[in-house]
Amino acid sequence: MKKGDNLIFNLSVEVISNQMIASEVFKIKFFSKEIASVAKPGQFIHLKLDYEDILLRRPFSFYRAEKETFELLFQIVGKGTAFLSKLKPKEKVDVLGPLGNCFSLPNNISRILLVAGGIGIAPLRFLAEVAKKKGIESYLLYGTCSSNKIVDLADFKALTKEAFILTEDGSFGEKAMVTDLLQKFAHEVAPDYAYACGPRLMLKEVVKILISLNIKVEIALEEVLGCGLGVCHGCVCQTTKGYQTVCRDGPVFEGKSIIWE
Amino acid sequence: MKKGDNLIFNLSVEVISNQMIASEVFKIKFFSKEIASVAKPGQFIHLKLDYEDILLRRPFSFYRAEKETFELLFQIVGKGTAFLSKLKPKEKVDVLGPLGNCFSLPNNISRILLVAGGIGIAPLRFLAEVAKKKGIESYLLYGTCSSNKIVDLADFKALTKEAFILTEDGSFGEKAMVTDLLQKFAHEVAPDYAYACGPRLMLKEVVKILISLNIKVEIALEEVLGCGLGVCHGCVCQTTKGYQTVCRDGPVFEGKSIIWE
Amino acid sequence: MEPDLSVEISGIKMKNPVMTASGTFGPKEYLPFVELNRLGALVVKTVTLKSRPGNPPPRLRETPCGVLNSIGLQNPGVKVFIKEDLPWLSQFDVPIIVSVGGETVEEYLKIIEFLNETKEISAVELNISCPNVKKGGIFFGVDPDEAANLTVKAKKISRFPLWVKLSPNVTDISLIAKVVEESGADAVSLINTIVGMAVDVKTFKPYLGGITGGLSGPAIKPIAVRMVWEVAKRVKIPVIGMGGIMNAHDALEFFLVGAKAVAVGTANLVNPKAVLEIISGIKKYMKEKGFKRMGEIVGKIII
Amino acid sequence: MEPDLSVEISGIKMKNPVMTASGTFGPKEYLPFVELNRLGALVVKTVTLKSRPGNPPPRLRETPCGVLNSIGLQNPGVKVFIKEDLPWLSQFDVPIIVSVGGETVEEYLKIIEFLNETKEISAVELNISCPNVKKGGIFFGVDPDEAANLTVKAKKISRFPLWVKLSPNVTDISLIAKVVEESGADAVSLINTIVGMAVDVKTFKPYLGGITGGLSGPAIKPIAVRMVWEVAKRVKIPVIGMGGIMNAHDALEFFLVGAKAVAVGTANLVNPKAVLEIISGIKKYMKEKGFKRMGEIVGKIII
Ligand SMILES: Cc1cc2nc3c(=O)[nH]c(=O)nc-3n(C[C@H](O)[C@H](O)[C@H](O)COP(=O)(O)OP(=O)(O)OC[C@H]3O[C@@H](n4cnc5c(N)ncnc54)[C@H](O)[C@@H]3O)c2cc1C
Ligand SMILES: Cc1cc2nc3c(=O)[nH]c(=O)nc-3n(C[C@H](O)[C@H](O)[C@H](O)COP(=O)(O)OP(=O)(O)OC[C@H]3O[C@@H](n4cnc5c(N)ncnc54)[C@H](O)[C@@H]3O)c2cc1C
Ligand SMILES: Cc1cc2nc3c(=O)[nH]c(=O)nc-3n(C[C@H](O)[C@H](O)[C@H](O)COP(=O)(O)O)c2cc1C
Ligand SMILES: Cc1cc2nc3c(=O)[nH]c(=O)nc-3n(C[C@H](O)[C@H](O)[C@H](O)COP(=O)(O)O)c2cc1C
Ligand code: FES
Ligand code: FES
Repeated sequence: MKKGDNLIFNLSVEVISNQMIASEVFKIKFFSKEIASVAKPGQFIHLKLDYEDILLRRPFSFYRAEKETFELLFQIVGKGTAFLSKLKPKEKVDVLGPLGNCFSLPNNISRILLVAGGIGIAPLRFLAEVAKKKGIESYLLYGTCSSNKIVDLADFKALTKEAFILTEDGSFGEKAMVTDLLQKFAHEVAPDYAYACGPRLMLKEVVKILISLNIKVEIALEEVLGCGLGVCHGCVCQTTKGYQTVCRDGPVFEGKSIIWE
Repeated sequence: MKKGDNLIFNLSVEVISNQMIASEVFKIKFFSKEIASVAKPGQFIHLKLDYEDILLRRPFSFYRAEKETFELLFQIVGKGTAFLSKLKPKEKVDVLGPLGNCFSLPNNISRILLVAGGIGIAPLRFLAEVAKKKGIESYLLYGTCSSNKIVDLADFKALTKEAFILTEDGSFGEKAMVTDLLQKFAHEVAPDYAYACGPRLMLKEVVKILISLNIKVEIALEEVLGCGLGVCHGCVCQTTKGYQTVCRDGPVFEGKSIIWE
Repeated sequence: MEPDLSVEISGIKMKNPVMTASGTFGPKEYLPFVELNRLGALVVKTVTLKSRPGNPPPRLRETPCGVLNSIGLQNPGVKVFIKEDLPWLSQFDVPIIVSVGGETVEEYLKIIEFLNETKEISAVELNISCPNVKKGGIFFGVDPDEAANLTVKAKKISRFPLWVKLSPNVTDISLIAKVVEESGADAVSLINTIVGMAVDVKTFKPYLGGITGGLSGPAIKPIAVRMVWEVAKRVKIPVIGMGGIMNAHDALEFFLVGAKAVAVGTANLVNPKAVLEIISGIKKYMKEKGFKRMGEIVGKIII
Repeated sequence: MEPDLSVEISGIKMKNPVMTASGTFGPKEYLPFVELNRLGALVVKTVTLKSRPGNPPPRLRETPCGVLNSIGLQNPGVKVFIKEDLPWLSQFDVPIIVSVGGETVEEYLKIIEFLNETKEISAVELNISCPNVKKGGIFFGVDPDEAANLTVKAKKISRFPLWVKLSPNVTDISLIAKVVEESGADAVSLINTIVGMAVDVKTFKPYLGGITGGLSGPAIKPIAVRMVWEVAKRVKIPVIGMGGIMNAHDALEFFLVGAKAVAVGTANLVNPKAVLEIISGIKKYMKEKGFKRMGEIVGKIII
């Protein structure tokens, strides 16, 4: 993973659109030249949501960023995301970002593997887009619990060389978990590099499998965040270098550096 | 003052309309047969506002109630009222009421004096309406700080025999405070009974003046409320009978029974 | 099969582990909203020996996610309570817990003597933790020796099981709990309110007539949960948890750290039906999770 | 005329009475948002003798209007601090207050000895109130004798004014403040966080890796204001107030009850510009009300 840009903005930005695109999953678009022009895949934005007794900001990965706008993809899991889902065009949100480091796309690679579980697809879409621009071929393995959770299928098909979709209940694609088929898929694709995002348990398994195949993997981690700026040390995860902050040393980590509990 | 009806409802009721009718003053209308049919002038409704970290309900006097709807008049003073001002038709609010006692309109009276300061006009409009139906003549002395705070002027003119409007800055009517002209006005009107609502300091003065003129006066008091049901003893005021609850023994008290600090 | 929510506290059988916290629930006033027979138990407003007028207003102030109150134990005194409230209360099939408060040991004991003459009550709760009275109250709750002395004497004379309600305004609440247990208490309830204060920067005056007040509500929940956890680890008598319980999930937090029952306070002021909703919420949770008895939850925190 | 916000605390002249609370503000990281020269003072994250890895994650949990943290004084140790952070900090025209924490009296004293060798700092703040470390920390803050002993020894050797940061997890904070004053402290700051806990009812596990954590934020403000009031009445040394200050009005509450300065903690995590907004808010308030100096506000509560 790479250091993100050092430019960090704290702005009030306007919602352009906000739509449900899968069950309890929303895509929200904001206007901000400043942020859109420097955001990198893997980085996130920290939103201040003035709702009920919410105190801390809420972090979301960039799902897209182009010229003057950026998009987030989010799933409703609590009151912050519930509130976010109700924001309407023209409403404003106080944002802090881009924050964190970003996925690395070393120059010498030509095909990458993206492994997404559920809403973990968010940072990987942005990565696939940037990879494509660089002429790097992406192969996507994307699992959700059910067909109604799958987002932007056509978009992913266009961005990737191959998109392999699974559901846990078999309602779309193969009935399997990402980790069930990863070994085979990774073997076939034989990527130079892999990137994964999803639930913690999945990531742990994904890293194990890819390491056993000798494929370098970067993962985007989640933790409850405070400041988002590397100050409070509230968001650490255990790594081979000791505790590292998810917000600043991460959210992207080398798979092999994480010490899973 | 009289005991209110014993029927108390805890319902989720729908907003019918909500409009600004003066500077920072709103009129909101709700649909509820149950409540509208039993509400009495002087009684109030206790609103649960799900906004930010608001915990306690907020009380508002009935401004009108007819058949299936009731109206409140409120002024924005903090976050509860700010939120209330943004409610849109069809949104729902959890309400508890009608609560408290009500103004008495003894049978043998024929002309009453209403004294209102600012938003204190709210409970008096409802009283004027009921009085009119009973064939009792109302005389209104109504003061606000400025012309942009005056509400429903035409309405009050229709409901009362005479409506005398003052502003503190002279931007409408005479430049005076209610308490400046009360003595003269009360003397001319010579009412059987008087009713007042407004800021605490004004009420104290109004009661003093009217008592000196030997005119019986009932006042509607405010306090920070908790339960609204007479349980927590959080809302007491000092009276000749000791501490009494504004929410249950009041909000209407005989002017002479209050011990002002 | 319906989960069994019943619990037994100091020999009192309760249909479920949810009671009303002292001073926050009016059985008569809440009757239109709450079927009293469905409550686990009803803890009445603290009674004192003589009637008390309470503190000067204003008595309430909302703070972030909390409420400061300075009621000051306004109540008509134990005799009026026994004559006027108790007979009415006894028509219901719900354990009545009488909270008692005093300025001296003698006052506490006198009240218990009065209560000893009644038949309708299930337990006495010693309120040694009210922060809103000048004398007595919290004084007994912050000093282990005073707490022990009062508990021993109260236990000696009380015909009823003795609960002691602890103050959170102490360095080590589990020490007070332990001392009180050793002195004969049959259960401890905690927490009472935390002393707090708010000032109006427009007038330079405190918002409360009593200057300071007791903080309750969601704001104090993390503190209450921690204290219940500390106490439950240290004593064997039942622990009754409270402080900021607004819904079933909040109540479950208290059970997990070791509360055998919970009490609901501030939530009643906001939502008259709070207690009932919390009871059904707990039942629903147990059904979904497949729990059959409270014993499968109480103290089952995984560390 | 512009109001004069300056204050003097233990001989340190500050442009205004607003500082950053220890552990919640990163001077380097906040530089894009905050002109450091505009701060009243900068209290750095507590340093310990050796580097500390801190507590196991998760370390943060939001609670109603509050935050529980279990950071556990993660820091690189005093030597790294002096070598790497202090030189950079000294380029700014703002008093640097170094918060120190230890497991034993000796550790505290050793750190002070290291700091004595530096020139860039304005005061030392003894953190005797961190609830998130197993040994030391809060232990010194809840026992008057321990607090006195440590303060006397620290004062004896410190080249710099000595501030002591008090724990709210005590029965009588003004007693500790008094004892600490008598032991030579030049100022007291309060409150540190209140021990709290939250449990996930889905997993039965505590939300924090450290099980309990320290509660901060608006939820604790009424408790903090009350404690500052109690302490300010009892001691003559300056009182630095903190706990839930999110805006200028919150800060003013603390001044009115007697805080000569305030510190802002959790608010920094939410809004990097919080301190600056609070400073301008206080200035605006003073202008509107016609106040010229902080002395016209500090301790001016009308009872
Ligand atoms: C770097 C980063 C990037 C993220 N990107 C995305 C994204 O692109 N799309 C998306 O849907 N989600 C993303 N998340 C997770 C998202 O931040 C949380 O879902 C959100 O904060 C929950 O807020 P809430 O108020 O709805 O839930 P809450 O009511 O606060 O909590 C609901 C549940 O979410 C957990 N939670 C709360 N806050 C956080 C947090 N800050 N981080 C992780 N879990 C939390 C709680 O423990 C609880 O179990 C990301 C998290 C991180 C750290
Ligand atoms: C019986 C009764 C009837 C009332 N009728 C009306 C009415 O018809 N129209 C109207 O505009 N207002 C009325 N009020 C006052 C109204 O309840 C308050 O203005 C409202 O609760 C403020 O809420 P907030 O969240 O906007 O303000 P907050 O942010 O809570 O506070 C703003 C200011 O209002 C004060 N305040 C807060 N809560 C109350 C309360 N419960 N009672 C009194 N003051 C409070 C605060 O001390 C503060 O100074 C009535 C009050 C009572 C007790
Ligand atoms: C308005 C009010 C009155 C109270 N009166 C009493 C009382 O008389 N006796 C008592 O032991 N506790 C009293 N309490 C404390 C509550 O019983 C309870 O311990 C505390 O409020 C914490 O619970 P909560 O956060 O659910 O309210 C009172 C609390 C409030 C808010
Ligand atoms: C994330 C975090 C880290 C903290 N670290 C320290 C610390 O290292 N040393 C210390 O004395 N206080 C520490 N505190 C306590 C704060 O300095 C402050 O006393 C407390 O949070 C109350 O203020 P607040 O409500 O404004 O946050 C920390 C608080 C938080 C939230
Ligand atoms: S959230 Fe504060 S260091 Fe990461
Ligand atoms: S608000 Fe509870 S008694 Fe009046």
